[in-house]
Amino acid sequence: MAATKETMEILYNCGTLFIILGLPFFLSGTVGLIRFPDIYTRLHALTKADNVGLGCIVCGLALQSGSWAVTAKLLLIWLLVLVASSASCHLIARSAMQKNIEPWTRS
Amino acid sequence: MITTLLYSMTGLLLFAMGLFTLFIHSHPLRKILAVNVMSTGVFLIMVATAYKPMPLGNIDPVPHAMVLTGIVVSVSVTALALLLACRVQETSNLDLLERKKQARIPEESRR
Amino acid sequence: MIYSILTLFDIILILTMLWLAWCLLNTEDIFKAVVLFISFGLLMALAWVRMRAPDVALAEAALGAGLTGPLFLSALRRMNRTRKGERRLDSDENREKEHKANQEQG
Amino acid sequence: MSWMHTIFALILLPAIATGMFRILRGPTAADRMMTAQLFGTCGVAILLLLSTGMGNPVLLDIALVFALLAALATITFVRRTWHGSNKRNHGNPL
Repeated sequence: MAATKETMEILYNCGTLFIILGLPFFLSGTVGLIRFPDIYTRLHALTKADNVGLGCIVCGLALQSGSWAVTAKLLLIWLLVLVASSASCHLIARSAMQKNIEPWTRS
Repeated sequence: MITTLLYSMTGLLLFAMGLFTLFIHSHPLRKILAVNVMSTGVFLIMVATAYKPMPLGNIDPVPHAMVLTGIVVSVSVTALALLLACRVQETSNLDLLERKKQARIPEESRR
Repeated sequence: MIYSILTLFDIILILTMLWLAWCLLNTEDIFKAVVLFISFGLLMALAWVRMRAPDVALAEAALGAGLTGPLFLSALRRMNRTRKGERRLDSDENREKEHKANQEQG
Repeated sequence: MSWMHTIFALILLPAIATGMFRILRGPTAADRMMTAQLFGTCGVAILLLLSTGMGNPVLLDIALVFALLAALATITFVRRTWHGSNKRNHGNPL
């Protein structure tokens, strides 16, 4: 990678911006997990924290790392978390539907 | 220095809490959990003694190796203890209760 | 600068760990205690990382957080099932009974 | 060594600590397990940030192991504890 010092600095700042963008997703995931009334809505909050929050943080760190090996490893981690969280969230939601847990409605 | 102190005190507190729970609760699964927490406290003290902050040079690898072995051993011991606890409950508990009930009924009718 | 931030990190981590351990050792519900134990193993891995022991953290992440939790969950289910007076479905005795019942029906 | 990433990790740690309330008072068992899963993801994020913050690239491998084994506990819970507990009610799907 033939990168001058200026482009490296721009990439670093963009990475910081992405990490700052990813932090509120985690915090809102926790707040949603505590405040939401129902198991399905809590699942919704959880998946946002899993996918988008970690995706933003991985993207920012990959922009800052400056080496292809680290970037590949970060992407691998993100894909693994994505697969694991979607599989387990789907299992939980399907089991809850099979157990006849009613979704929450505004009543 | 303060990190070593903090983590050592945490390990001590964890050991004390685990020992307390091991004494006062009777459910076997909770006893196994308490033993696990106790072992974690001991590992924490051992690693905390080996810690040095970055500029002071490298850390001592011998406690790390011991703790690594200890973690593996504690997991296998936990698996064995869980199997034994399940086995004890399956084989003894129900039949023992039934036998006690059946043994008590003729005694009372005899009176 | 970075050492004071890391010390603050230590303090929050230690307080969370102690609270978690106290809750897990004193709850009525055993399943809640098992879930708290899984979370406790995760925080322990963070503590090993903080004490510059990444090898121990790797072992703890693989064994403590990944293997012990499912072990406890399986054992909990097996115990709950036998406590309610039901035999294990996969024990030989029960399988023979089911087999006989099926033969009588069929 | 970068203090900024350490501060980010420090911000994420109270998210774990406050998520504990849901484990303590979750009405169903699945809520507790979901919180444990959020803990796993938060732990992965903290490890990624600390690997830059403490200047130790080995921590990426630990995050990889975490990501691999995060789903194991949840899947065991759903298949064994939750799903299996209603299956033994004489084949009644409820």
